[in-house]
Amino acid sequence: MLKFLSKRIVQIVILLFIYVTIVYWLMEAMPGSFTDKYLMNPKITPEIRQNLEKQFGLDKPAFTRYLYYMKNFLKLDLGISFSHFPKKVSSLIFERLPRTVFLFVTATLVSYILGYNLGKRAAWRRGKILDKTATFVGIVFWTIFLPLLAIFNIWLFGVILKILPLNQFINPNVWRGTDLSAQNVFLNLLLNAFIFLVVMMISLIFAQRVKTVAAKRTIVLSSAVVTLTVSIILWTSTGLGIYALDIILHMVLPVLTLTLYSFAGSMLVMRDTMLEVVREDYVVTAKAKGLPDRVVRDKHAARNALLPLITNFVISLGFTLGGGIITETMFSWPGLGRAYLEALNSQDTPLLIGLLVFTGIFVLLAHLIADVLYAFLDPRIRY
Amino acid sequence: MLVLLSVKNLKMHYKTKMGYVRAVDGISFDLDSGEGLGIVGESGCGKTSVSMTILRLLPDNAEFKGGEVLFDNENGEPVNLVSLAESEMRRYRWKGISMIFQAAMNSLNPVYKVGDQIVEAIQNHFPDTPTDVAKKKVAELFKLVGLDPTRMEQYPHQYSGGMKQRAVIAMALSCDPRIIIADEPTTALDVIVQDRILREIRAIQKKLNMAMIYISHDIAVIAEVSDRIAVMYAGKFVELADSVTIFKRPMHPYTYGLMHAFPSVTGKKVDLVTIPGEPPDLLAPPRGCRFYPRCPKGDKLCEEKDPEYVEVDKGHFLACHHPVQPGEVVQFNAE
Amino acid sequence: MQNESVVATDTILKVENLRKLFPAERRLFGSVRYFVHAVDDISFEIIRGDSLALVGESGCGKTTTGKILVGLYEPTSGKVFVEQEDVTPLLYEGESSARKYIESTYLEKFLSMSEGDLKRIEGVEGLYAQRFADLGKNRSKFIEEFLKDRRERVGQLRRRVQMIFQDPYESLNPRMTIYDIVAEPMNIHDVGTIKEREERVADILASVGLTPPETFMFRFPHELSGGQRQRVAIARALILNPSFVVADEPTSMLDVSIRTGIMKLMMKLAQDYNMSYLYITHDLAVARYMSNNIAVMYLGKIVETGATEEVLHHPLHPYTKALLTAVPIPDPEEKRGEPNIKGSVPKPINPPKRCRFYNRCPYAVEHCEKSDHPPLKEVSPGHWVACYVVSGNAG
Amino acid sequence: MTERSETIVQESLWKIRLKLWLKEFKRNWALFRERKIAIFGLSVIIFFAVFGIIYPLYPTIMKNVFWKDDIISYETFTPYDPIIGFDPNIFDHPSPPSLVHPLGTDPLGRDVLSMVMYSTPREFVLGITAALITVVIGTIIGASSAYYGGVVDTFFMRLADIVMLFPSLAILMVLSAFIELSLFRLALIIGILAGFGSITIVLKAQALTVKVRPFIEAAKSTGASDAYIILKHIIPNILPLSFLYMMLNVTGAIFTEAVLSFLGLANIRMSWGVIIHMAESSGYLMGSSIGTYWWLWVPAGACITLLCSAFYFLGRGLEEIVNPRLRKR
Repeated sequence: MLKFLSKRIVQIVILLFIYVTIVYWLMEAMPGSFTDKYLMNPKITPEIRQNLEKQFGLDKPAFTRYLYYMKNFLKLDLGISFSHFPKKVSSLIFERLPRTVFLFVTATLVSYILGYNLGKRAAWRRGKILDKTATFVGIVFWTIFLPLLAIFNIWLFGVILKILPLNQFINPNVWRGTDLSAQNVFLNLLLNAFIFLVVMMISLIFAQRVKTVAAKRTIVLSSAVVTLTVSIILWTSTGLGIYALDIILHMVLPVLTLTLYSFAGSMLVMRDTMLEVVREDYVVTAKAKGLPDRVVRDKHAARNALLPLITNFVISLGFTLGGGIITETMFSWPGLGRAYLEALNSQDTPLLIGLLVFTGIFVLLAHLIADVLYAFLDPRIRY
Repeated sequence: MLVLLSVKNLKMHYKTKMGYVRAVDGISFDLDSGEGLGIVGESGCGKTSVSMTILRLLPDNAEFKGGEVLFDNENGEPVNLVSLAESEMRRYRWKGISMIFQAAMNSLNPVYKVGDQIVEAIQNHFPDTPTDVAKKKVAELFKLVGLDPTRMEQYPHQYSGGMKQRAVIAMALSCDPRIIIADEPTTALDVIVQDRILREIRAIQKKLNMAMIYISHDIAVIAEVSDRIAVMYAGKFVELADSVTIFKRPMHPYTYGLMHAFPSVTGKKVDLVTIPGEPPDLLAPPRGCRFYPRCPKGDKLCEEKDPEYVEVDKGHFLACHHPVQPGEVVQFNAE
Repeated sequence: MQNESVVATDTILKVENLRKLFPAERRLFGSVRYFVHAVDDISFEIIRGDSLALVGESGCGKTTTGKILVGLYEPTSGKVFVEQEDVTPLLYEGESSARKYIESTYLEKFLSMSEGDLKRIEGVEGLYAQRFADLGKNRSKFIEEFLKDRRERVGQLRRRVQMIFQDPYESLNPRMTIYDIVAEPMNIHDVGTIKEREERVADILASVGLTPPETFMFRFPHELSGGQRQRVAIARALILNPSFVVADEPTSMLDVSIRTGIMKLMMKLAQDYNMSYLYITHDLAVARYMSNNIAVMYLGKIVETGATEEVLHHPLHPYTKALLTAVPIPDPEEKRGEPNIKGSVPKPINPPKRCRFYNRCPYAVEHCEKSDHPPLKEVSPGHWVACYVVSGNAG
Repeated sequence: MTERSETIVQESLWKIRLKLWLKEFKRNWALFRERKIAIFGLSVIIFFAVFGIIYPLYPTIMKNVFWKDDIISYETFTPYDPIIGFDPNIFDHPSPPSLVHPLGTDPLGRDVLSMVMYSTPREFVLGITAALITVVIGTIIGASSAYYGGVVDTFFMRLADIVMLFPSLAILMVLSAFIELSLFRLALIIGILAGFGSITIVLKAQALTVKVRPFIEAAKSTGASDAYIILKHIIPNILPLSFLYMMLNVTGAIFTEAVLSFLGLANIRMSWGVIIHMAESSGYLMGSSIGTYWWLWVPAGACITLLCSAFYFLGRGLEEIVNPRLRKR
C-alpha cells in the first residue's frame, strides 16, 4: 500500500509539473505578452513593479520567465491579480475556493445519493416503470442546456413561487447594519457541515456492526437529528442564525440545479454496473441462501456495484471548475468559476493561470483519494 | 411412505423473442434421504435449469408450465415448492435444499470475508444464533471440508481454486440442509484436485446421511458419486436407473452412445462411438422423440410420437420406443 | 555423422533446451525480481507421421510450449528446428535485429574486400558475398534483398506450422464470415487468386465435414454450433498444407457426443495430409487416442515421456502415477485407489534448486532435495523418466 | 474442381458481402427497434434534420402566406434574415409569437424561427464533425496502444491523463482569446481534445479485451503483421463501441458550442447558443423581466436540449445492442 501510494504520488507530481508547464506556455502564447501587461498595468506602482520584475524575472527571456514562475509556484506564490489589485492570486483563490467547494460538494453528494438509490432500484427491477421513467427523466436533465435549467429554476422558484432568493451569495438587506463578514459566517457554516459529515460517517461505520435493519436506521437517523439540533441551537444562540440561513437559502437553487443536472450521470453508472453485478454468481448464491430480496440487492449486489461509482464520484468532484463556470455565472455565485470568467474578460492572466493550476491540483488530489478509497473498499486490491 | 423430494412432471420454459425455450419439459424423479442422484447431460440440455427450477432461482423470463416439486418438510405433509409464496420459499432455500454452484470461483462475494458469508447464511435461517456460536460452527465446517479454520478471516481472492470449492461446500452445509444440489462441482478443477473434492463430498454425504443431486456433463464423475443416474437429453429425462444398470445395461440409444463415446485411459482401446448431428434447438424441438434425428434406431413411430417416460424394470425408467436389447451393438453411422 | 543423417530423414520438429520465463514481479524501476518458469529447459522431437501428446495440469507450461512453437511467444533460450532447419532466428527475431546481424557479420567484412576476394569466399558466406558482388557492392540494395529473402523464408515457415486453439467460441473472429476466416492464412501469405482461394476454401470445408461447403461459407461463427466451429478452426489451420500442427485442447470445450467426431476427423486428416500433431491436453484418455507418444509435464519440466501405451500402462514417475489414478473411471463397479500425492501445485515462481516435484512426492529422499531437478533418463527403450528414485540414482 | 467452383460462388464477392451486411443490419435493426428510447432519439434527430433542410423554403412560404401585406418583407426577406436582418420599425420588437412570426422576433426584428432553423444544419455539422474526429483518433490510438502495449501504451495513456486534467470548457475559453473559434475550428479543437482524452482509455480497455481473445493469436500464429491484426481484427471489433461513443460525443460537442456561444466566446455568427447569448446581452434573459421575453431563448434552449438528448438516447439505445453485458438475457 505504501509502495503504491508513493508511486502514485510521484506520478501525480510529474503530471502536475507537466500540467503547469502546459498551462503556463498556453498563457504565454496568448496575444499580447502577459509580461507587458504586468508592466503596463497602470494600477501597479513602480516599486511593486520592480519587485514583480525581480520575483518573476519579467525582463528575462521567456524560458527564464517560466523557470521563475515554477520557482514561485513551488512557494505557492502565483503572483498578483490585475483586476483585484493588489490582492494576491493565491489569497483570491483561497477566498473563493470554499464557496465553490461547498456548493459543489453538496450538489455532488446529493446527486450521488440520489443516483445510487435510483440506479440500484432501476437495475434491480429492470424494464419496469421506475427504470424507464428514471432513465428518461435523468437523461433529459443530463443533456439539458444548463443555463436553460438555471433560468427555469430561478423563474419558477424566485419569480412565480417567490419562495427562494433569485441569485447572488447574500441578501444585502439582511446584512445591512452588521459588521459581520459574510466570509466568516460562511466558513463557520462550512465547518459545521464538515462536522456533520464526520459524525454521519462515524455513525455509518458504527451501524455496520449492528445486525438488524431497524437498529441501523435508528442509529443513523438519531445521530443526524442530534447533530442538526445541536448545530441549530448553537447558531441561534449566537444570533448568527439569520445570516447563516440567508446563505443557505441562496445556496438552495444552485444546488438544486446542479443536482438535477448531474444525478443522471451517477444513476446511469450505477445502473449499468449493477446490471453486470446482478448476473454474478454470488448474487444468485446470496438469493439461494434464502436472504430477503432487499438484503441481496443492497448487501451483495449494490455493494459491489458501488466501487466504480465511488471513483466516479471523487473524480467528478474534481471537475468543479468546468461545471462551475456556467452555474456560478447564472446564479451570480462568487466562486472559482465566476472568477475564471471574470479573469478571462478582464484579461487577468495571473489569476487565470492560478485558477487553472489550482483545478489541476484539485483533480489530481481527487484521483489520489479515489485510488485510496478504492483500495479501502475492495479487498482484492492491495496494490 | 414419504420420499424426501418428489418432482412430478416439472415444466419450465424460458420466454424469448423467438418463442419458448423448453429447457425443462416434463421431468419426474424421486429422491430419498441419504441417496445420491446424478443427472448427466450435454451442455444446453437443461440440467442446470432443473436445479434452478427446484430452488426457484430463475431469471425473469422463466415461466412455470406445470408440475410439482414436493418437498417433505418433516411434519408429515409435503409442501409444493412451486406454489409457495416467495417469502415462504425463502425458508426452504439453504435450510431445506442448498446448492453448490457450477462456478465456485464466482459464488463467493469478493468484498466479504469467507467466514462472514457463511455466518450470514446461518444467521439468516437461525436469527437467534449469536455470532460467536455461528463462527464456531463455521470453524467446524471448515475442518470438515479440510480447510484451515483460520482462513475464515480471509477474502475469497486469497483462496486457491480448490479451496474456494471447499469453502462453497462448507457454505452449502452450513444450515444442515436435507438436500444438496451440486451443479458441476469440479468442472474447472484439475484431475487431482477434482479427485480429492469428489472424495470429500462423497464422504460427507455418507457421514451426514444427506441426499444429494449431482449435475454434470461428465459421466465418469457422475459414476463416482451417484447411486442412481438420470440421463437428460433436450429438456427431458430419457433414462433413469441405478448407476450399475446404467453402465452395464443402458437401454436408451443415447445413453448407449454416451457410454461408448468415452475414451478410457487404461482399459481396452476400443473404437469410440460418434453420435451424429447436434442436439436439437429447444425453441422448436422435434415433434416426436427428441433424439430421433440422431438415433440409428429411429423409425416412423419415433418421428410421430414422443415416447412416454415409464418404469420398464424395477427402478429403471426409460423413454424409448425401441430400447437397446442386451448384447446389442448399436451402429452409429457418423460421417 | 550417422546421427545427422537419421535426423535429416525424418525429424519434423525438434526442440532443444527450450525455456520461457515470464516476469512475475517487477521492482520499482522495472528490473524483474521474480520469474515464472513457465517452460524450463525442455527438449523433445517429433518424427514425421508421429504425433506427441503434451499432458499436464493447468499451469504446467504445455500451452506455453505450443505457443512458442508457432511463434506467439519468444523463448528465453533454446532452439527450435522445423524439418532440420534451425528456425529460432526466423521465428523470434525481428527484422531490425536481422539487419543488425547481417551488417555486423557480413557487410563490414565485405565492404573492405575487393570484388575478386568476394568471389573467392566459400560456403554460406560465399553465397552472400557473391550476391553482394553482383549487386555492385550496393549496401542498401543488398540489405533490402536480404530482408526480402528473409521475409519469404519466414512466410514459408509460418505456413508449415499452424495451431488449433482450445475455445471454438473465441478463436474465430465474430465479425468475419467462415470464408474470410478460413481464407485468412492465404490472404496473409498472398496465396492464389480470389477464385483459387474460393475453391480451396470449399475443398477444405468439405474435407472437415462441413458439407455442402457453400451453405457454410458465408455464415458467421455465431450461426454455427461448437462442433462446427471447431471444424472451421481445423480447416483454417490446414488450408496452407502445414506439415505440423499444434493442437491446444481442441476437444476440451466440446460435448462428449461431438468430441469423438472431432477426434476422429483430426486423426483422418493427419493421415490424408501427412502431418504431425503436437497435441496439448489435460485428459490422458484423449491423449491416448490422439497420439502415439506422450510427454507428461509438471511445472515447466517434462517428467516422463515415451510411447503412449507404454507410459500409460507402466507409469514410472510418481506424478504420472498420481495423475493416472485420479482420472475418474466411467464404471461404478470399478474402484480405483486414491492418488498418492501430497499438497497442491505450487506456482513456478523462482523455484528452488531441487526436484520440482519434491514437496509433493511421497517417495522423496534426501538426494532429491539436495540435487538439481533430475535429468530425463532412459529406463527402458524409448521410455524416459526424470526421477532419481525411479532411475536408481537416489544416492 | 473448376466445375464445382462455379456452382459454389455464383455471385461476385462484393454482392455476397453486401447481402450479408444487409442481413446483419436487419438483425441489429430488429434489436434496435425494441429500444423505444433509441427510436425516440432517432426520430428527434430525423425531425431536426428535416427541420434544418427545409430552411431555404421557409422565407418563400412565409412570404406567400403571411407577409403578403408587408411590402418590405415581401420584396426581400431582409428584415427577418437570421443574420443581417434589421427592421426599421425597431419599436415593434421584440414581438411575441404571432401568425406572422411563429416564434416571435428578436430586438432587431429578426424572425426567431428562421434563426433557429438556420442554425440547425450548423449544429449537425459541428456535432458530427467533432465526434467523428474524436472517434477516429480514439479508435486508432486505443487499438494501437492496446495492441502494442509498452511504451506506446504508456505514452498515450499518460497523455490522456494530462488531457483529462484540463477542464475542456475552461481551455476552450482561453483558446477563444487568441484563436478565432469559427465553426470548423471549434469542431476540430473539441474533437481533438476529446479524442486524446477519456475516449482513448475506454476504447483501449475494449481493445484489450479483444486483444486477449484467441482469434488474435490465431491470426498471429499464421504470420499476420501487426497492422493487419489492428486493422482487420481489433478495429472491427471495437468499431461498434466507437460508433456508440460518437453518438454520445455529438451531445458533448453541441453542448460545448452552445455554452461557448452563450458566453459570447465563439466566433460563430448564428447558432442556438448565439441566440440565447443575444437575448442575454440585450438584457431580455435575466433581470426583473425574467420569463417575460421567453420566446427569445426558450426555443433555442429547447432545441439544444432536445437534440443533445436525442443523440444521447440514441447512444444509450445502441449501447444495449453493442454492449452484450447490458443486454437482456
